[in-house]
Amino acid sequence: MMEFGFSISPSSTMNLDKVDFSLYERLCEIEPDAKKCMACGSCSATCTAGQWTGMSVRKVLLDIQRGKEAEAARLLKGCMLCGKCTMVCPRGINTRHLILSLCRIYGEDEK
Amino acid sequence: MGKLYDELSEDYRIKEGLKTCINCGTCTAICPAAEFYRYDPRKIVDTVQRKDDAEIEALLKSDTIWYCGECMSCVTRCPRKNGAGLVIMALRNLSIKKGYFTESEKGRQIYPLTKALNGNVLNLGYCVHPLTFSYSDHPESGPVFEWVLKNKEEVYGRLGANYRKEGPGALRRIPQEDLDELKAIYDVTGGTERLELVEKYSHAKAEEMGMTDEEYLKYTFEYCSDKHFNNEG
Amino acid sequence: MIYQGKQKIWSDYQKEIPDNHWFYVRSCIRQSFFPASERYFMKICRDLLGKDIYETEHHTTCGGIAYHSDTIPQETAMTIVARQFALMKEAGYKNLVTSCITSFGNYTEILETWREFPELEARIRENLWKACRREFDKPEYLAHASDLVYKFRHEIASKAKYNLVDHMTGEPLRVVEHIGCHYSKMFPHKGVGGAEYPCVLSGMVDSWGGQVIDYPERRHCCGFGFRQYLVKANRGYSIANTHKKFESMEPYHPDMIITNCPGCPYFLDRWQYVISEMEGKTYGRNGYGIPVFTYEEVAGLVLGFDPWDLGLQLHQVAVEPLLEKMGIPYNPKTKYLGLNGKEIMKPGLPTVLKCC
Amino acid sequence: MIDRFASGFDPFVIPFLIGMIFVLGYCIIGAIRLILQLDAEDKKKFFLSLITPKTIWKNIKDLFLNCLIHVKLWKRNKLLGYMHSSIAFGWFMLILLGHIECFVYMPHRVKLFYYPIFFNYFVAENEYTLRGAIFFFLMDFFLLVVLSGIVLAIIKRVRSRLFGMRRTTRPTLLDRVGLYSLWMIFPLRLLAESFTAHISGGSFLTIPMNMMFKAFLGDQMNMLPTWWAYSICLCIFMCVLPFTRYMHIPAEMLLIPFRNAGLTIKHARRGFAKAQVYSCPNCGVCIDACPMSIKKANIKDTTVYLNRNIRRRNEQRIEEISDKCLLCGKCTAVCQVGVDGPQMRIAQRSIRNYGLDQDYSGMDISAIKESVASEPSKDKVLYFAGCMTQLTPAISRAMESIFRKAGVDYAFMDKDGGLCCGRPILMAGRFDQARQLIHKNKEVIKASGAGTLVLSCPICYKIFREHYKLEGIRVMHHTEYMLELVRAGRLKLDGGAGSIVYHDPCELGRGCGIYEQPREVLRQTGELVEAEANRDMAICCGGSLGSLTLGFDKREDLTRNALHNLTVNDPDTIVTACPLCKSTFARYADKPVEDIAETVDKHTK
Amino acid sequence: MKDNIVIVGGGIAGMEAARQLLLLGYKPILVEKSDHLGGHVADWHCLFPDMTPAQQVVKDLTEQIKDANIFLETEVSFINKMKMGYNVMFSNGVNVICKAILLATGFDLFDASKKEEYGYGIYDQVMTNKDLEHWFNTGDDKRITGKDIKKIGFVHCVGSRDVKAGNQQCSKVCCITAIKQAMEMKERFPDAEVYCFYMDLRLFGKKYEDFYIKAQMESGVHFIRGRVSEVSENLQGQVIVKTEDTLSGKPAKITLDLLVLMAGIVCNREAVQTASMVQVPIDSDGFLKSRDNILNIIETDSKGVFLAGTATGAKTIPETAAEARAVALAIHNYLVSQQ
Repeated sequence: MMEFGFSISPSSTMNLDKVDFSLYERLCEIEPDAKKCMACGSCSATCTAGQWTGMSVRKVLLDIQRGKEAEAARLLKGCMLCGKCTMVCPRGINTRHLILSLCRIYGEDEK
Repeated sequence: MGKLYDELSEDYRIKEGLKTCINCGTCTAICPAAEFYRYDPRKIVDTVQRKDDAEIEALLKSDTIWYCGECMSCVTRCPRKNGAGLVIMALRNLSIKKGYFTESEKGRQIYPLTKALNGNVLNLGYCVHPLTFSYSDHPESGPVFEWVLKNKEEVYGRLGANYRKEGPGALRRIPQEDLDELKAIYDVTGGTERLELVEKYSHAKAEEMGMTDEEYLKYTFEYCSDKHFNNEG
Repeated sequence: MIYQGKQKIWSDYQKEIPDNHWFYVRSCIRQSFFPASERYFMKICRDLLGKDIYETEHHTTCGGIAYHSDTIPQETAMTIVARQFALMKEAGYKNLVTSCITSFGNYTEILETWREFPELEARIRENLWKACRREFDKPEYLAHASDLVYKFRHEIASKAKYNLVDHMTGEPLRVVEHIGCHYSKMFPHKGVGGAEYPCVLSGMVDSWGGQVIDYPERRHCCGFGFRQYLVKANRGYSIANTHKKFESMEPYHPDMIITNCPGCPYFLDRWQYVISEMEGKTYGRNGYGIPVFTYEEVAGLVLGFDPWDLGLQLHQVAVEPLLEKMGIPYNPKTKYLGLNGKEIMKPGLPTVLKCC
Repeated sequence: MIDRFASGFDPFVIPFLIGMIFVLGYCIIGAIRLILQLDAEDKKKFFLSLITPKTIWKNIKDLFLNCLIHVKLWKRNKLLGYMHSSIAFGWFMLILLGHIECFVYMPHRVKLFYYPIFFNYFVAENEYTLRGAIFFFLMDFFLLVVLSGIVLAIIKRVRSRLFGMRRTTRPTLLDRVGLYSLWMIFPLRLLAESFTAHISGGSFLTIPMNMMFKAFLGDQMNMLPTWWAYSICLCIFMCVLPFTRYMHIPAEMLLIPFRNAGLTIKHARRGFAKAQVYSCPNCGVCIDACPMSIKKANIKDTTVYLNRNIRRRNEQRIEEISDKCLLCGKCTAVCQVGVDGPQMRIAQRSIRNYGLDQDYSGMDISAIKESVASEPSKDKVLYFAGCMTQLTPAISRAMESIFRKAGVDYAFMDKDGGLCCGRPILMAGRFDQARQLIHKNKEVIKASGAGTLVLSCPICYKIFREHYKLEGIRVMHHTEYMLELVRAGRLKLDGGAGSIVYHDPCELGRGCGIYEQPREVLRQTGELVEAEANRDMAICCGGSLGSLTLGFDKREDLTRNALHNLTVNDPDTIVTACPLCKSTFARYADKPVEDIAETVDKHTK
Repeated sequence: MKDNIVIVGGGIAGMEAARQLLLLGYKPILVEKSDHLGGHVADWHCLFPDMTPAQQVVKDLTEQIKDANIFLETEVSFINKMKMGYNVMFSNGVNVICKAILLATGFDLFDASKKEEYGYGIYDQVMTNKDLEHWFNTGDDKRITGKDIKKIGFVHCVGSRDVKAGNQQCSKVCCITAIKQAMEMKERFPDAEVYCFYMDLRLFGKKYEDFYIKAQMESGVHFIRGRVSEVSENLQGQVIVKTEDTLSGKPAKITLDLLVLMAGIVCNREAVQTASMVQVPIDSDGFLKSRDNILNIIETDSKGVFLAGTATGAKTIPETAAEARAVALAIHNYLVSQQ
């Protein structure tokens, strides 16, 4: 085979046909309010941890909705669970418990 | 409103390509670069329209603005008649003018590009020419083109090109007086100045990186780190 | 797919193309990679159709590639173009036809920018005068060479010796068309058929007997991206785009690809070779690739010119299986001959992609 | 006084013996298990406490006051107190006196441990003998005391409100068996002793009864069956005891020494925690105390149900109950045996399996450190507003203003955003994560060189006080600090704030015992009125971070109830000392809600 | 002639105005170019937010205006200004002299095929909001009937907020219509995944936000923030939609069995002609120009010429009805002042 000095770049397009909704669906069973999110970003704006760890509830939820579990996990690890996001959520989503629930579901597959 | 933005807004491509962006994402949706690079034209246009100098400066020094392929697909779909591609061109222009391009890996590639393309334009009158197209730099041109390059006169001759000869036709030798005119145009319109600028900043960067100009040329032409791709997660 | 829907859109984008007296400007890339295409454009127009196509040895590159690789300022690019206009004026022509899509896009953009910002045009006039002591008139009509071939497609069809059909079965060939991005994406009304469903090539295919395939990534760029190909470090981007297109068209089993852009046929052809080397994958039948043609090459084939005179031996993807399918005779022995039938060495063969 | 039977035995004692041996065996084994479950450190503490005179005395005192006299219940409701202490103390005295009698009169029978219980059956005595009269009287007297308690208990079953209890738990089947056997024990004893009174003697209860029975029943055929019944009842009660709420009786005897030894809950289900679970008498006092109970749906989420479900190992319910709780601590404040509801729940939360753990090790906080860093100085104050205060900037502004007015040299630790104190994540039972945050914050505090750390959020304050171990640095809530400034004359208040009601934030009041400091400050700021329930009886605002699952819409009623409690005396302003209480109250209050810092800042001369 | 009032347009605005004028004792002349009253609403199935049957609304209104002079399949041929009013010539040959003209000319639904990249009229499985309502009403559409529909997409802002499509304005009703239709489709195809591609969700009206939450909570509609950029068709005849998931900042694509385009509200092109006969110009937003856009939206600079409904811009039905009532009063006041 020839050596060309480059290789085909990987695609980043999100193929929504192939999104694995299982984690999101599991989350919605525990936390049906997760479906209510309108991505306003209040949670991320107020997040104590965000400025230090990049945590953003909005992004976590979005990543879960898009089947990007690893990315969501990376963000979740930076949560300090202070609960400000819950206080500011205009849709009254219990984001703090949502985070805890997610942290638990992550382990479920391995069991 | 910042100075950089003011300078940017002088550019006709900004006048044409940046009205008001509503962040709808039609540009990114079909952008070839957004698919293969860590790149989002929507965000770039949004950054520019925020007119924050610090943000714009960061942009000018980043790899981000160098990912676009200038295919202009974004122009077709924008509901506000913006052209992200045009904005990018203006940003690149400013990045070069300010010497910020040497701050990023992709920006530094301006050096080999400038040398090769303008060398061709000024010496041959073409942007691309078989004389300066080497197979070793272009292994993807295939064994067939290796063969063409080895037999330029024969192959081009057989296909009716006027290869390196006087008079009209494909690959003809462009008369010196016309090349002189091109040089004069470069002189008058800032093209020459641009070449010198790129040369100057690149030379400085090469020194900073501890390379000779030749090493720097080869390095910028070939080196690709893996931080550019956008497929994580 | 509802064909009538497309026809309706095509009718909205009918571009006015005068049928004679053109000032021709060449393409840097095309003359390097497809030198015979430009020659056959002239030949068909002049000899077959009796049109007046003028070329001067004094014209140069438009600087489009240098401009889109961001190595020259906008004013430099504009002044170079202004010089071409001046040559046209001096030669007494008013219609400009470009061989290159990048040039076509460049010229169009410049004219549109001047229309919007007349002060810029004035400055360019001044620049040109200062640098070259020349004056220019803007062309009355600007066309891409494929526009002309599109316009004359029926005449060509009437003189055709072969059609884009499988001569054994009579089935139309399945043709993928690929339009250069700068043809109409920036200014949909400057292209025949607009930006979404351009018919400049599909019109040719239709009238020459082929069947156009509309596959999902039809509109996608070939991936040239100027700096993205020209710098070796970036070529992964370039090939990734072509790869994406081939993956999308593969299920349709196209027989051939027709293009109107300088770089696209080169990339669509060569990246097939590189993909075959990198991934061992080929997109045509029996280990061959899908042959990629310029519109002049297709016109030339239809009109019965010798494939090797058309320069098809410069493709990396072998065209022979297609020639056989169309029933076009060819002489394998003369494929790689030099000037005046001189025997020269033959090119090497790719490892994976089958060649003849 | 003589033995009626040479053998000193009758078969009817067998049921009692069975019950007694069972319950004693059960309790002793149980106690040993619980003690063994303690970790090494706690074990050491426990045994040390058993030989330390101070704790010995405290144990005795607590056992007497809590287990026998039920002083806490007296404080709560006299009738309830009397009911409990009459039964517990009366019974205890019956047993004690029985033993003394036995010891005095029948020393050779002392080792038969059924003997003192059925003393009256086994001895023959004449009531006119002076020697027995006093004991007989006392025995009858305490039996009467117990019986009066039983009567009250029966009334309480029907009308619990008389005893100050609105809601209580429903007894289980075994509870009922235990309860009815308990109720039956003493009437049967009375009956048995009455039937035997003409032989073994009696006093003002048993003698007349004996005579009455003679008149009605005529023969003495009933004597032995009643003693059998009495013994069987005792047996039933003792046999079911370990499986009923009455287990609290022996368990509390272990819990008190545990607590006095200074143990904390280390494991959700073992040792100290287990002792608490078994000590829960299922009285249901916590139901009325729980702020969530104003909604019927929450009643079964109170501490008593947590204990009950832990005993039943109903994991799903344990989780629901643990997660819902606001951790306001009021159940603990009212609990007779001192079950620590919040700690119990946090412990339950801590044993969950998480697939994903927070990790802050890669976090770079040098920016905060740099922003506060300075030379160590005793006088320097470091102010930490905390996450919740970021949402109520009026508080931090007021604090800064106060600092300036009092001329305090201060640094604002989280002016541009800080880290969380760790308390919320601790409340979620994630101890390691909390430790990481504590560690990071300590780095900043140390770098600041401050001598005093002032906090405006009680949630932060509690963890800073209990877990940070900041040697050499005073940790103060802003209420304390303001009082200090006022007392030192650095802050002069004008008293013009009108009438103020002060809400005791859970974490500050019950959590840290700060009740007086804010009141002292507020008395100088305006006219302080009290809420209906205040201090350690204060009602949580409903906004607590303690609850993990209580949704936003489920909290409104709680807040409204707390507000109602606060405004009974129609104050002009509601003042609290917690940013979370403030924003929670402000959502529904029709009166202005302020943090004490704002009030003080506004009314500084 | 005394109190003749001509109402041009028999949609909701025209009908409601006629109803009010009848109540005020006038006998308005209502001309409608199509063969039925009710305008676009007559083509609709159910109306948000209470899922009121559209036919019922039209029927009730029709019932109440039967005393008016109604000319169906009639257009205005020309209007001459006279000293005291207008001379209006209808295409049916009737000639009326009137004092007041009400232009209740309504809107045109944006021609979705103009948004070429969405392939309406080219790709088999692309339809508009109106087509879908038609299917709700008749059950007849080859794009849906008998098809296995597993994934449905709704594209917001088709021909709205789009300079290139010639309409910069927001059409106001598409967001809520998309959500309504998404929920209706989810009801009919419970196993289908439904996607809404939006730029902003403009849910300003009464109970609209409730609708939105319901769509999220009960119907599980996926909302993706990004304007659809390109649609193509695959070999199976499904449509492939490309958009940017702007919240993720990544290009996204999805294959759908049905794509519904929320065609927006644009000015009725024929109305422009009629308006020009009475010197009512076009405002910068492309709709008929009112005297002013705050308090005199229903009046024009031409004496005796009034406007109501979507002739002046996108409106909901209740807004249109309210305007129609207001315009009836304005006409009445005008006629009284003229006596």
